Amino acid sequence: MALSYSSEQEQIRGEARRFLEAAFNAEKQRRLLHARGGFDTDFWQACVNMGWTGAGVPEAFGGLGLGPLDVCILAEECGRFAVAAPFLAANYAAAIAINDHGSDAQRAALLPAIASGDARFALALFEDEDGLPQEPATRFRAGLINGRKCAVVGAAAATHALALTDSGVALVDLAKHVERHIGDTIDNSRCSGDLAFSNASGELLQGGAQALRLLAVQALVTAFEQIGGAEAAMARAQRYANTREAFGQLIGKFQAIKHRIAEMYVRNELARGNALLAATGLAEGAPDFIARSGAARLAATDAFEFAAAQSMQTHGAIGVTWEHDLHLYLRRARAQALELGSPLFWEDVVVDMLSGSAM
Amino acid sequence: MALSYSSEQEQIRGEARRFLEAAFNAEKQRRLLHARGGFDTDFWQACVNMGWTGAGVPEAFGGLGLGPLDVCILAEECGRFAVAAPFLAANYAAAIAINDHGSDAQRAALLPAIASGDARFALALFEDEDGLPQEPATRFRAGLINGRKCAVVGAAAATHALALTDSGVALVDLAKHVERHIGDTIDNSRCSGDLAFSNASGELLQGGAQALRLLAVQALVTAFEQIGGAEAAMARAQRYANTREAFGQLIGKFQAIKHRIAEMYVRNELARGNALLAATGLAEGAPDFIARSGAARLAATDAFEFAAAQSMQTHGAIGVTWEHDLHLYLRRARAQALELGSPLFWEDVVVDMLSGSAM
Amino acid sequence: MTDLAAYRLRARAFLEQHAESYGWDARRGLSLAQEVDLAKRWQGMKAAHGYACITWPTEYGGAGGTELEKIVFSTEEAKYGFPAGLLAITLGMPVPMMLHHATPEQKRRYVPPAVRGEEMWCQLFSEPGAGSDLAAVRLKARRDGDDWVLSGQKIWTSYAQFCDFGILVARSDPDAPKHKGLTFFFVDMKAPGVSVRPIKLLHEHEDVNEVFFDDVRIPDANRLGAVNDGFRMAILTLMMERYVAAASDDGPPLDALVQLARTRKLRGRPAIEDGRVRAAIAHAYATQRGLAAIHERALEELTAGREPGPEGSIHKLAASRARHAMATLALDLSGPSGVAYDRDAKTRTDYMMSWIDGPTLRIAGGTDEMLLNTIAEKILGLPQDHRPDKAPRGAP
Amino acid sequence: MTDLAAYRLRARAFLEQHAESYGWDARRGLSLAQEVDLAKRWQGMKAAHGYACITWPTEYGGAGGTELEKIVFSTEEAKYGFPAGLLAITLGMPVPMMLHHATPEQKRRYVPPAVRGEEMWCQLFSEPGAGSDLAAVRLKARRDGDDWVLSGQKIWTSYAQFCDFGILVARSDPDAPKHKGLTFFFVDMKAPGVSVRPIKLLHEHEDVNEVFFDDVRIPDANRLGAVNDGFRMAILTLMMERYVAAASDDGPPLDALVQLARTRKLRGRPAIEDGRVRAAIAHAYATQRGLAAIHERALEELTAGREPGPEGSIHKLAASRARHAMATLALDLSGPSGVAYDRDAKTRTDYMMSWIDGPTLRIAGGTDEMLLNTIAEKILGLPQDHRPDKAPRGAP
Repeated sequence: MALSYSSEQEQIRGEARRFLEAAFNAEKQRRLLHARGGFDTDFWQACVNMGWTGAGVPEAFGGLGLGPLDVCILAEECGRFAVAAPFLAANYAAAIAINDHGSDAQRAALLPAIASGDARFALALFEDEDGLPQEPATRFRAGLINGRKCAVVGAAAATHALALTDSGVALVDLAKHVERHIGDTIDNSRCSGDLAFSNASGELLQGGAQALRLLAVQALVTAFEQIGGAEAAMARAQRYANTREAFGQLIGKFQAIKHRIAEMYVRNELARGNALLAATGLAEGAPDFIARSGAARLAATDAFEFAAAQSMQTHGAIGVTWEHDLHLYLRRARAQALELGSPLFWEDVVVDMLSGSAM
Repeated sequence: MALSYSSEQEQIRGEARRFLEAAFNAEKQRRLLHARGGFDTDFWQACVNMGWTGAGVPEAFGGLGLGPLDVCILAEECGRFAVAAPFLAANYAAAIAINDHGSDAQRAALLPAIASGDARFALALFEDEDGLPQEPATRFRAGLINGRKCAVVGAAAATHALALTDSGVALVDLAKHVERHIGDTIDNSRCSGDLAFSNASGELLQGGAQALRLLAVQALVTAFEQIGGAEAAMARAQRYANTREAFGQLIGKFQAIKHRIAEMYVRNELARGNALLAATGLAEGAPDFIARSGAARLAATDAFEFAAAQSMQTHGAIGVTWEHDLHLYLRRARAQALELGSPLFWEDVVVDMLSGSAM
Repeated sequence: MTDLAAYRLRARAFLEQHAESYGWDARRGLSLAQEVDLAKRWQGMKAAHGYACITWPTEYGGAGGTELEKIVFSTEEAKYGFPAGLLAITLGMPVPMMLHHATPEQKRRYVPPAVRGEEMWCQLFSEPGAGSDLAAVRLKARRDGDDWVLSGQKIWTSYAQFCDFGILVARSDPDAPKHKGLTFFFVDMKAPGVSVRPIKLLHEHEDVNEVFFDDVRIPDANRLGAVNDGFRMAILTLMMERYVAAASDDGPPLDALVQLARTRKLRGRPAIEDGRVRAAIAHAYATQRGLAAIHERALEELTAGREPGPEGSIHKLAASRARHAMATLALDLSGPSGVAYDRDAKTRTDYMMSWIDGPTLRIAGGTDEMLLNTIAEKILGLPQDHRPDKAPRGAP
Repeated sequence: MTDLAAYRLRARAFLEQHAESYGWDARRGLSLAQEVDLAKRWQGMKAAHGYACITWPTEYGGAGGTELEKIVFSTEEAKYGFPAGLLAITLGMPVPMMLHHATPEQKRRYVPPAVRGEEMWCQLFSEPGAGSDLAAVRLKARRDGDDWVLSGQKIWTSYAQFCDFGILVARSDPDAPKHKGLTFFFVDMKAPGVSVRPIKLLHEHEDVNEVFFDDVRIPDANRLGAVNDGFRMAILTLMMERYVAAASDDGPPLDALVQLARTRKLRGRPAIEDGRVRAAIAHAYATQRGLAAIHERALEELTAGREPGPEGSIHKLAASRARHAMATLALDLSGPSGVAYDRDAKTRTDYMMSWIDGPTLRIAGGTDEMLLNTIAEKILGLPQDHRPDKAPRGAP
């Protein structure tokens, strides 16, 4: 196992953070909240320019061939600045699935397109229920797909989808025969909405590409985004507690405040431990990868929602205004808690794995 | 509704408290913890002398004919001093059941015996599962009862039982054909153990005496014992926080301490509100009595367990010693949380009532 | 039937008659400004029928009734969704302060129009840098002959953009200890130099404002209480209206959650059968019933002519926690589509709105931490936190 | 295979060979005194085979090995239930303090017998009235020629009834500020005037003691560190042994809870299908795996010659919460019969014992509150609480 970062990885992190710090624009992010299916094309172009879109794509297909931990570092830094990066996790999950289960033609066509930023994938798995559908209503017949997928992250701006159908996971070009139903969501920068397929053409991935595994990879990368967000929310609480005074002293001197921030730290570190374990599990092909990813998702969801809400509480009234940045994190935390399946669903995933397999 | 106490009731409370304060002997209570099925005969005799055993029995049968709220006041004060009073709740539930569903002969024989303290009832409802058994393995055939009832409060010293059998609730004389299996429990002063019936003779109560309703009455009285315990644990924390110093100041000045005690107060008051609502519901024959009693039990269990554990934490190391009184409350809290069915069971009861009936 | 029961029946008849024009249905789709307008008209209607400011003296437009009649009326009123909440501040704190501390003349001028819903008042206490810590206000009140000149800023002022007058605490002596240099005034919100800027909260509703005072001149007659006695006056203000009925503007009711749990599924079964959902529903029920019992008991005590116990002070803390837990679970149960957001929805009927309003609830009207401190100190007799701001000047 | 992997294999072989005589099975049913005896003999066995005090210099009986070898060995050792925990204090704090601060002669006298399990040490810090607040000790050390005379009381001293020596902090200057009047000593626990009285904890096990000092005379040579520098020495003591392997004396493992949930029923179905049980299992799993990852990462950092991060400091807080939640749920699942109590059961295998030990866990080795303060101040850079005990004398 390698649960600690190499110095190369620390460098990747440093560069990403410097870029994001300079690019961070809360005003723009608030504007995105008002745009249904809002997509930050400038940021996407920057990701292309920096090679981030190719980070998880094998070198043979024009990518950088980095491992999961490297991709996760980028995700964590993106989460820290709450940027609109709805394709980071899905593209990585898609690249792995296509590389492992795609045909030669699919690999040759799509992996370079992911690396170059021309392809943006959405994972279209859920229908109108909390968990993954056991019997998907979306049908695959003779290369044509019909049905509706709900609350797909990136739906508004994706070029391709991996869709769960009654016959397995299908690769779909979203250029035609697809209606995108994009409504307002708690965090419009997630670009989410429903995808309704009417005779959309698709190809099944071979070799048993599992929807749950796809989702687990997306959840792993998302967990790092969540951890980044949780740490940013905690850092803001620390800063505020160390500067704001009330009743003649720094508010950080009140145990209600300082213990709350310490509790954020406890949750954040538990989340990081689990997320590192899951990333290592993916890299090493660990048989319990899905349980690890589930634990990472639960811990990261808990950490992010706690840190965002409690950091807001630490700030008092100023924190609950539209003009303050904290609600970018609060909204993102709830959106990310729901969009890949609620905590209830993931608790069930973890227990199914534990009670089915040796621990 | 009458959710507030009358001045007569305040007098009953005052007398009870003065008696219990004078009689409180922590050393004796610790000794009872070492005696399997330990029963405090002195205290029982005192209850008889003061008329407490007859409090809930109609005057026509030699009792005081007091209402549920009065009985609950006694329970609360007993809980406050964590005395060994395992028959308080069961006797009251039995008196109501016999009065409502017994034959004239049963009423004439048993109600005066309850009032005089000669009869001590145990409710023998549970078998080896968490909730009330749906299909009790204990059989009633031609006046004879066979089967085993688990973790019956008061089993070691009861004279009679109301036992749930496959044919309904039966009244059983425990004088013979009953084996009492009394092991150590977390709080031996609860006198609990298993009752194994081998051809014990019994009589069914008539008119659909419901086991769940019996249990709900026992739970209601117990909720007031729990509230008394919770308030006592809180009072000890208040006192300690107001006298103990650390780091040059009263520990009550630290928000970690003072907010914790305030949280006890919040839980205690929620429990009291629910318990009063349930007592009124019993007095008035409210159709939602079982839901009210369930909510009272959940809130009181939560309040008592929280107060006992957090009061201990407030005391630091001195609180976790055998010689300190606090573990009398901690043990009692856990025993009472389990012995009438765990919180899991009662959550289910409440939801069954809510989703079955109009709220 | 008791007099009070008869009163309840009469009130209910009055309320039912007007529910269609002023209740939930009438409010659907209104902007905040339109709701304020409706609320003022509803107040006028109540005044015309003797249901406005029920306990206040008839001399100033009140109904001269009893505390219990007031509580009965507000409890009934809350059931129909009347917009009374929008005037709760006006009639809950500023105008009562006028009633207690203004001159008879001033009372005759200011109280009746407020009772009739013609004029609205706000309360200008918080400042940037002085939230929970009320005594830290810095807005300056400089004496100038018979006048005072106000300069500085207030914040979090509810509905200031619609208000005609406000009560305000300002620093009149910058050299006195923190708690001792404040004075209390009422001000004309339309006076020259007063400007109001709405603040968007998380759900982008503009319930609160920043208010700037740029050398605003007010006569000394606008002072309430003695010079430099403003901190005490501010605390008196906050102690007003102790037994108000539970706020009507709540989250969706528990029934709605039970219904949602019946229709949504978890692991292929109705969610209502899932233990996590059952636990949440059972505990929310217990919290709500417990609070309802506490409220009911307070009424009984008042009926019996006794002072209710202090346990009502747990209401906001416990109710907002239960509401937030229910909203979060409801969203979790809605699956990935739970992310949907309708910016025009109301917290009373929409779980997402209820959820996003949660953090504001924990802060507005006393943060959770301040409420716990109050319970600990005022009810349980625990010592006050270390308070260097109360130390004599010059001490470390 | 790396050297370390080879070391692990050798260690495992050694441990397997002795597991039957010293591990879980051998300990079943032993009294505390018998367990202590077994622990001392096991220590002797380890010393004979180069596995005792692995990082300490060979000169004093150690194995002269690396930090990583030590961690590998203790991790493996914990799996078999060896009674190493009973000497964890002796070898974790008092004797290392001797190793760092005693004279070479003293080290030669005291360290090797402890390494061989022949002598046991305790740590005498807490007093009645000075628990978390270490600097509040009052036990007096009065200088008398070349000697010191100790009088006063210590409390919560683990295993004092079995110990030969102890380290101790005492008030040598009653007039100096609180933190500045303390001096650090080691004492002979068998000296005249020392008396030990065991304290029963909640489960009635006598793990801790009161220790009384009645004019106990010790030579100045028994002083460690400078006169009046005892507070710093005591803090140094507490900072020892930062990267100890996770405690072996834990509650029942998660597997056992999963198994219990498979056999117990809720609403007629296996409890493992109930959402409440599933939530608890999933979150306990996440906590345990998260802590395991943090531990593993610290080892990797040490391997790479780097200082591990501070996140290890969350271990006790998070682990004890998870353990208590699991024990409580397991009892709830057991139904009314869950009240059963076996006073000889061990916390490692019995949920009731694990449950009743929960409150002690939250206090021993630093209360939850002190741990949160430490995280907040030392890791997150938040300010210290108000500390009047650090104010200069005479100030308010």
